[in-house]
Amino acid sequence: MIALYFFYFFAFTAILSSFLVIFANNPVHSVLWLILTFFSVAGFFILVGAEFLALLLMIVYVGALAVLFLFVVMMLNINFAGLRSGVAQYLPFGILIGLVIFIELILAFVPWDFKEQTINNLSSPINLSEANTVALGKVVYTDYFFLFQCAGIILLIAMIGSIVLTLRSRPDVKRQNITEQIFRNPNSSIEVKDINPGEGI
Amino acid sequence: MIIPIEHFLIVSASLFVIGVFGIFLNRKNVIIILMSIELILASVNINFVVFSSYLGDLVGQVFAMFILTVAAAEAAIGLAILVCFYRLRNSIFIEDANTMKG
Amino acid sequence: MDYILSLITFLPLLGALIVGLFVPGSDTQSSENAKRVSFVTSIIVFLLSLVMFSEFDKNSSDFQFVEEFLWLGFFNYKLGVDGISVILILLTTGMMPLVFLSSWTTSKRVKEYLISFLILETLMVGVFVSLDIFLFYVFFEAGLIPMFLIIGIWGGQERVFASFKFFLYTLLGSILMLVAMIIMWDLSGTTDITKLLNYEFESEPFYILGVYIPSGIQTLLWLGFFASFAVKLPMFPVHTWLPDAHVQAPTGGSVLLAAILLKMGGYGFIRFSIPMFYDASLYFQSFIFILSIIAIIYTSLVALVQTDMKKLIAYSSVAHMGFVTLGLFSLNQQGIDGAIFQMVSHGFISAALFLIVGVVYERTSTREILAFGGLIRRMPNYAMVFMVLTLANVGLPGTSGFIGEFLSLVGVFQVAPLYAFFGALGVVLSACYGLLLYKKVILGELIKENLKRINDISFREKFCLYPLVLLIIFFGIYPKPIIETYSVTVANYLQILN
Amino acid sequence: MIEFLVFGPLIGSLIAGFMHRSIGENSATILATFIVVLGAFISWFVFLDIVPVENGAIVVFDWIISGSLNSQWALKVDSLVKVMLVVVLTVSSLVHLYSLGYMRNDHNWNSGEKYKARFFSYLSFFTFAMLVLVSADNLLQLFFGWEGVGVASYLLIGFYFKKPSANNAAMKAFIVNRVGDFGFLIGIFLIFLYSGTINFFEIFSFFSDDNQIDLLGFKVEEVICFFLFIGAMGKSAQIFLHTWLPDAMEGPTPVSALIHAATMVTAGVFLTCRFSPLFESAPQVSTIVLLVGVLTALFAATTALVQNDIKRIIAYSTCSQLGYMFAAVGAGFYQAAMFHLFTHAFFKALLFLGAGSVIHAMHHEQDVRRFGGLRAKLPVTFFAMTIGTLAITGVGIPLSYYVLGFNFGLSGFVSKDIIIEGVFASKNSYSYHAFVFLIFSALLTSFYSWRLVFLTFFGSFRGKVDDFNHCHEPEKTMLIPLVLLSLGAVFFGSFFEFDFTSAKYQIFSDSIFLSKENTILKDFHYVPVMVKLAPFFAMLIGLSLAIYFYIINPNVPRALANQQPILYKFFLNKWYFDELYNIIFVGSAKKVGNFFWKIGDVKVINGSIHGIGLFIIPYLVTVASRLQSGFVFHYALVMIIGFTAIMSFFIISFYSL
Amino acid sequence: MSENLTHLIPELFLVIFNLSFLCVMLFVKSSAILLNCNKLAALALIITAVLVHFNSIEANPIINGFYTSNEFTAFFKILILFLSSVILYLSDAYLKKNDLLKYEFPILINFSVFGMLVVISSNDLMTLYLGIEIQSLSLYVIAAYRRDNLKSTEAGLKYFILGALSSGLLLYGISLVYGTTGSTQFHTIYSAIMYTDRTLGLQIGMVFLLSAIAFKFAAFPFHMWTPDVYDGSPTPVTAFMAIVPKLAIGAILAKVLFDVFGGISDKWQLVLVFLSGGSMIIGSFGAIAQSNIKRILGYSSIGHVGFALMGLAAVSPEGLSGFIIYLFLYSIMMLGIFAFILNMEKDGVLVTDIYLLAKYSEKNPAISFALSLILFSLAGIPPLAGFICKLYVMMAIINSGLVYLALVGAIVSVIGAFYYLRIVYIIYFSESDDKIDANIPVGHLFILFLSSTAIVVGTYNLLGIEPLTRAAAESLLY
Repeated sequence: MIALYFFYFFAFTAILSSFLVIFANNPVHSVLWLILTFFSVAGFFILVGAEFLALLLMIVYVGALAVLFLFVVMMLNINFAGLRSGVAQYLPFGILIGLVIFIELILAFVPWDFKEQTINNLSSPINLSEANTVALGKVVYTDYFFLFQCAGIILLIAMIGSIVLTLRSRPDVKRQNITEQIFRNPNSSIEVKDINPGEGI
Repeated sequence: MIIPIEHFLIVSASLFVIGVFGIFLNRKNVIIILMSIELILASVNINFVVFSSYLGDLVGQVFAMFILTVAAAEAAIGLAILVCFYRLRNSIFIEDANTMKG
Repeated sequence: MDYILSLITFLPLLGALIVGLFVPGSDTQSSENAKRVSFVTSIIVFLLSLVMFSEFDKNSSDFQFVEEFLWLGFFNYKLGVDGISVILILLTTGMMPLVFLSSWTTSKRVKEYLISFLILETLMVGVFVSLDIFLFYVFFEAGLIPMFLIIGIWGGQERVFASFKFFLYTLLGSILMLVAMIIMWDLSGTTDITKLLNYEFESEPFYILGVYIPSGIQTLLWLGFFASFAVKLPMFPVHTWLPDAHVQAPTGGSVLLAAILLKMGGYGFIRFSIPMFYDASLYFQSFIFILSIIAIIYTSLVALVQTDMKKLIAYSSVAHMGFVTLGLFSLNQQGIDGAIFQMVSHGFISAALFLIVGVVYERTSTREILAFGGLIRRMPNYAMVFMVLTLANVGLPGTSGFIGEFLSLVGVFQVAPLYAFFGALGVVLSACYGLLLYKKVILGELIKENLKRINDISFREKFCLYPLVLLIIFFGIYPKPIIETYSVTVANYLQILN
Repeated sequence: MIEFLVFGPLIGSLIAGFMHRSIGENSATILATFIVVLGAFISWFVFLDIVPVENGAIVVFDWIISGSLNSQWALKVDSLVKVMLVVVLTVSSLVHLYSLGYMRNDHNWNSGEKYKARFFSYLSFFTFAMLVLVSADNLLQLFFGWEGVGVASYLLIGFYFKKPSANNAAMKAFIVNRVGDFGFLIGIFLIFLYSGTINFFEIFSFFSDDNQIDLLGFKVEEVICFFLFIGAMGKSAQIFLHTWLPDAMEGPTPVSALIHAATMVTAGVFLTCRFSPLFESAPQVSTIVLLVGVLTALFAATTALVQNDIKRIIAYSTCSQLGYMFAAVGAGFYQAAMFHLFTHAFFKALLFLGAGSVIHAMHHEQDVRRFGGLRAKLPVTFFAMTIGTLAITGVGIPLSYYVLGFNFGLSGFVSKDIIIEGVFASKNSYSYHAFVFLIFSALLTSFYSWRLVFLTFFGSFRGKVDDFNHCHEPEKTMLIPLVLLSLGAVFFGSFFEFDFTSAKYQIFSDSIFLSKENTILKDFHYVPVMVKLAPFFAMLIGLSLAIYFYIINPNVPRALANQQPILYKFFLNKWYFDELYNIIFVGSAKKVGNFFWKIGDVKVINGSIHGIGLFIIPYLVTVASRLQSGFVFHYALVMIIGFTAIMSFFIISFYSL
Repeated sequence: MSENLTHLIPELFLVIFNLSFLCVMLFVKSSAILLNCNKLAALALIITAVLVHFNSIEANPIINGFYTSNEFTAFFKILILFLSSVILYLSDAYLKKNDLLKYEFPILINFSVFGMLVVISSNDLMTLYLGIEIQSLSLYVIAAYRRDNLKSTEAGLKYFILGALSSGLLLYGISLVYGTTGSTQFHTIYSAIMYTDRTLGLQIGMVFLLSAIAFKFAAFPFHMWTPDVYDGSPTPVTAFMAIVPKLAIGAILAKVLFDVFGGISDKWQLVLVFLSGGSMIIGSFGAIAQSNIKRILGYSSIGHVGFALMGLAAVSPEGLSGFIIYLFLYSIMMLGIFAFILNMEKDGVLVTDIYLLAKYSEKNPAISFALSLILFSLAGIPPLAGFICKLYVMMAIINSGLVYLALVGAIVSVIGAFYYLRIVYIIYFSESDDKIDANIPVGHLFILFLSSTAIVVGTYNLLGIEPLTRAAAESLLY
């Protein structure tokens, strides 16, 4: 029963905060609301017994992603006061569309019936005697090794991509090239000029 | 399971719809859109994890894990493009991204 | 002899390749050479088709010289001719040398010009020899490209508009035909024309979205084909591309357009619509008659008030093609015989008329009727040729123009006297615009300064025009060689259908 | 033999047309003339049975063979053909001869321009076409000749192609004839439709069975004859389709003599006679023919009264005489029609050639008001014209038939009186009215014919003095035909009356069919004496009026014209037919054509297609590019809408199942 | 396990090459190597193609059911690898001119290709998702590759946002399918559909899934990004995006439809009809107003996608093989066009305005002719290959009784013909003096002519791919 209360609590927070994500005027606030949403979602995960994912969500999303967002928001140094607020003129229409999707999804979900035969399809049934993290670890590094590698590649691409797009080599910035400094010799660096008095260079 | 699965699905649907709203309803800045996408992915994650748990199958959770990974990568690239855009346009308003149309 | 049809079809393409690849340079000399190559090619093709014609058995209604190769599986490369197509092939191959001769003075992008025409010849012949619906379609449609370029590059002032109009009109028509063809293939499981001719398409009426479709699927297929052929022929009210295209096209283009391309529509009707969808053809008979009558009277009246020579002749073409549709859909021996004859004869006459216009256009750069007058003083031979052609166009007995019109009308009269009655009015109207044109251009005092030094037709032009004139008269007096070529085929069709 | 007669002129035409450059203009023209003259002699031999020719058809080669439609080039020989051969070839040869002189120095051409050979080529071609027409053994060939003479006529009327009036007249002739041809074509179609053949022999044998086929509430023969008659009207310039004939006088005068008086215009009469078997079973149409003939005779005569162009007067006279012939046909008296055709050919050709001679002498002045007193200067011409006038007005000894067994008089007297009598005697309900009108027309004929002679040859000269002084008789080649024709005009009537109209021995028994009820060949002899006398008195009245008006008191005509301006104008303007037609057909055709073009083609058809092409499609294009606004949120919205639509479809179809 | 790995040799080779290439290039200073990095990468792709060719065909799923390797995948993989190597080669000159030649470009392209290989081979929705992400993330980056250019960045931004939305849809759909069937593996879902046929969740999941794939495929109404992204991206990237991902996505679309949702083809057929008809219409109407050749090709690709989808909507082996043939010939034609566009220059600046092609035919008749052939072929004028493939799909769709879709296609192709003709018109008829200067490298010319020859020769035997496509189609249909 208590689970149900928790569920309602998390559900309420999640929906409210996600609303505020998109309607907050200040992007910083939005990010903070997003973090709250993720917390609530993590709450759901714990409710259904996926502790590892709940923690992962905290660590990855809140620890990395949200911070990244904040970082960018700060870095771009946008004048938030001047932010043109306001939603589209077609807000009613948009809301209508949203409602339609929502209602239709509910119509599709309720009642959600699992077929009996479905159980035969499961490729990695949960063994309740095993801890969630252990169980995940067991499959991810064995059955899913290929996908795991693919995920790695995705991260690599993200890295390369970010670098390609944002790294700027600035020719006007002076850099210290130690090797060059060390290998300097007088012959190449010093030129002796013979100057007659009173003439200047 | 004491909580009917439909409850979770409805919450996930709400998050999804709100995420979609965030993309097409707001005209503020692109960062909000990126966050909306995160909302959508979160709703998907809820679905996966809930299904996984209710089916008694780990696949959903593994999938959710991959989604988290990809979400991070996506956010990184999205922000990178955004930064590029900002550097050129000095703005991150969605309405300003309209040099090409017609 | 086995592959003579392929040879006739693709030899011009070879000629085009030779012109394109092996006639170097772009100076006058090389374009002269290119012209010679094309001319010789077309002559060889013509001779070959004469050989083929001499071997052709007129007493058989079967397809002859059939050759078949597997192509893409569901449709094959299959060629063959019967009495109807052989005569049109002769018309096509015979017309090409004249076209090349008539464009001997072209100086703009000569090689491309010649190549376009040679490719066009391949495609036109291909239309008449194909025995596979998709192959037919390929040739039928591909002809648009060279013609589009011919009008667009070598045309007159408004050529862009005209070429687009031509292209899009015909494309729209024929793409609907493609859909119909695919349905035919779907229903019958074959694309072979010989087999389709013996396949009976359902004619049970049914409803589509509450609309009653008499004669069922036949009606729909018939309409698909009609869309294409009506535009090509052209029939009222989709004829308006023709005057524009004609006016803008260079002389050679006009000649081919009038002599051959329009005939594809008529050929299509007799090859597909009538034998394959006989019930639907019967159902639409009156519809076609009405359109044809309108075409005859309406366009004749429009021709009467034209100020541009080519436009006048173009409109007169529409009117004359009205007789073709009248005859074809009379669905009896005389009508169809007459219609086919009319196609051939109109091929001669309109080609020659466009050549005639080309002659003065070359000399004065104008086609305005009012810019001329009294040409007979300086150009007696021209005037004579023009006279014969005018009379032939008017449908005077003794010229080939009469026989087609007469037979068509006789055919129609047997099934629908009233329509024939109105169709015969065209006889009066054609006299009006034909003679009016002649009077304004040829007769009268020679007043215009720029015409006072105009020269009569040259030897080359005579070489183009005289054969046509002679043929027009010869077949007007002795049409038997043409009629007997296809009459067995037509009789056979009608026997099967009835 | 017959082949030579028919194709000889064609060869002559080709020689004159294409070989004059190599053999010289003169020799070409003489060669062409020679061939026709030779043909004329042979035709007389054939006609008079000196050279016997079997009746029947000579097949030359196939023409159109399509299914059951079968027509050959064939030369038919029977009495009708023989008569026509004589008429055509004789007049043609004389005209050829005449033209040798007449066309020698034509003022319409500059020196150095070659025109003679062309002229002779056309003339010979015409002769050929006319012969094909008369010798046709099927409808199609007849139609070929029919159109062929039309073309020749077109070419010859427009021979002076520098003159716009000539060109217009030529065109008019062709087009009006085409209207008639349209009717003719329909007739052919009908015949083929019902009888399944176009061969004369087969047609007549088909219709000889009393089939009683009904078409539109009439007997089919009626309908066929009606349309054939329309054709005949066109060619023979009957009222409503006559307007081209006066204008056709734009052609050189020999042409008028040959084509527009003697031969081509009689083709319609020939046609109706040829189709006597059908006309005999079409009484209603016969009545129409009769009425049209009478009306034409009257109309043309009234118009001729006030014309001033010498050729036009004769042209209207021709028109009027053709009316007589049709009246005869309508009365069922085909023989009389053919007889009048025969005699008329000679005296009318004579009149035209005489007029040509006058015109030639007067340097192409054609207005009779500028003539006068030419009697002394042109004695032979005067003599010939007077003979012609005497013939056409019908001078002869009335009632001589009772005495001599034949009518004694000039040819016109014989043939015209027979027609008038025949019309009176016919069983047609309108015969009495027709008779009265024809007599009245005869009166007018006499008046205007004499008017012409008096104005030209009597009184004092009214033109330029120079012209009068230079005026002289033409050369011999022109006078010989006049003399020969005069002989024909004088004698042929009495001479051939028996052959043409004798109830028992008439030569047409093999070609003209009379139904059993039609006893006109006997009846016409038994008309009241007054009827026989009436034309003669009408002639006398006309003659005396003309003498009074133009010799005794020359001021009367003008006074009369001033007194009756409306009637005068009405006649002078030819009953306003041209004006009416201009408004109804020419003007409206152009208007309708323009309407179809500018409104129909350009606005409606192009407009609607371009409307799609240039309005609707661009509109959709604009919509498409509007949608592509450049804003991401719009794109997302479109995506979501599309997605929602698909999803809604699934939800709805799921729940509605 | 090792057995499994042998099936992955091509993919592994590509990845390993990429990684080592990345590492090596970090330290390479030699400009000779840097300048040829594209060609090196292209070479790697070709080697991969060869490896794919010699790799064994396996009828059953491999690597724990995540992966397949059969005729179908081999066909598409080889095609993709070859085409991408050609595009890498073609883009060389452009990148050099615009000072964009960095080794990251070929690496990103190659990763994207790797993603496509994974997509094509995937037999699991998870693999599918990851593969799509690999290729898409690379594409997002290279779309914005000209980071000093606003249009390019904007294109990247738009593409990214909408792409992320579509992956959201994809995931949501996958989650629903997973929730109903309990599995993410294709063959399991396929058999599970037999008893979950009427489940709305599954149908909605399918709609989500198809929408997302349709987005990647640029089908109406998920096409909105196409013109803008094609327009904004650097031309080589446009070339790549217009050709290669289409094949991969097409392949996976076919696979998803037949291998996953084969049991409810009556359901998705309607969706495809909608997508196909809409795409054809939008594709032809949208292009008319454009004068930028890249945008025109963007719209044109939408239209062609519509036609290709017609083949799938037929739900028949013929349709599937028509679909494959269509994609194949489309990519050949596009390759030829892009070989030309990559060299459209005026005063040394790359341009995309078609009006600058005025009178090009007088300057260079041979190239104009080849180009016009391709354009006519794209318009579907017989006898060129573009017509043959249209004929294939139309025959298939009519065979399936959907005549109205064929009619829509027929009418729309007339409207579509207009804008192809317009380019021909400018090349041949236009009198304007505004002309481009074109110094086309020999290699590019070779590819242009090869492409135009292919579409002519292709009419004879479809370049011999018909049996291959049939084999591919059969392997897909079990």
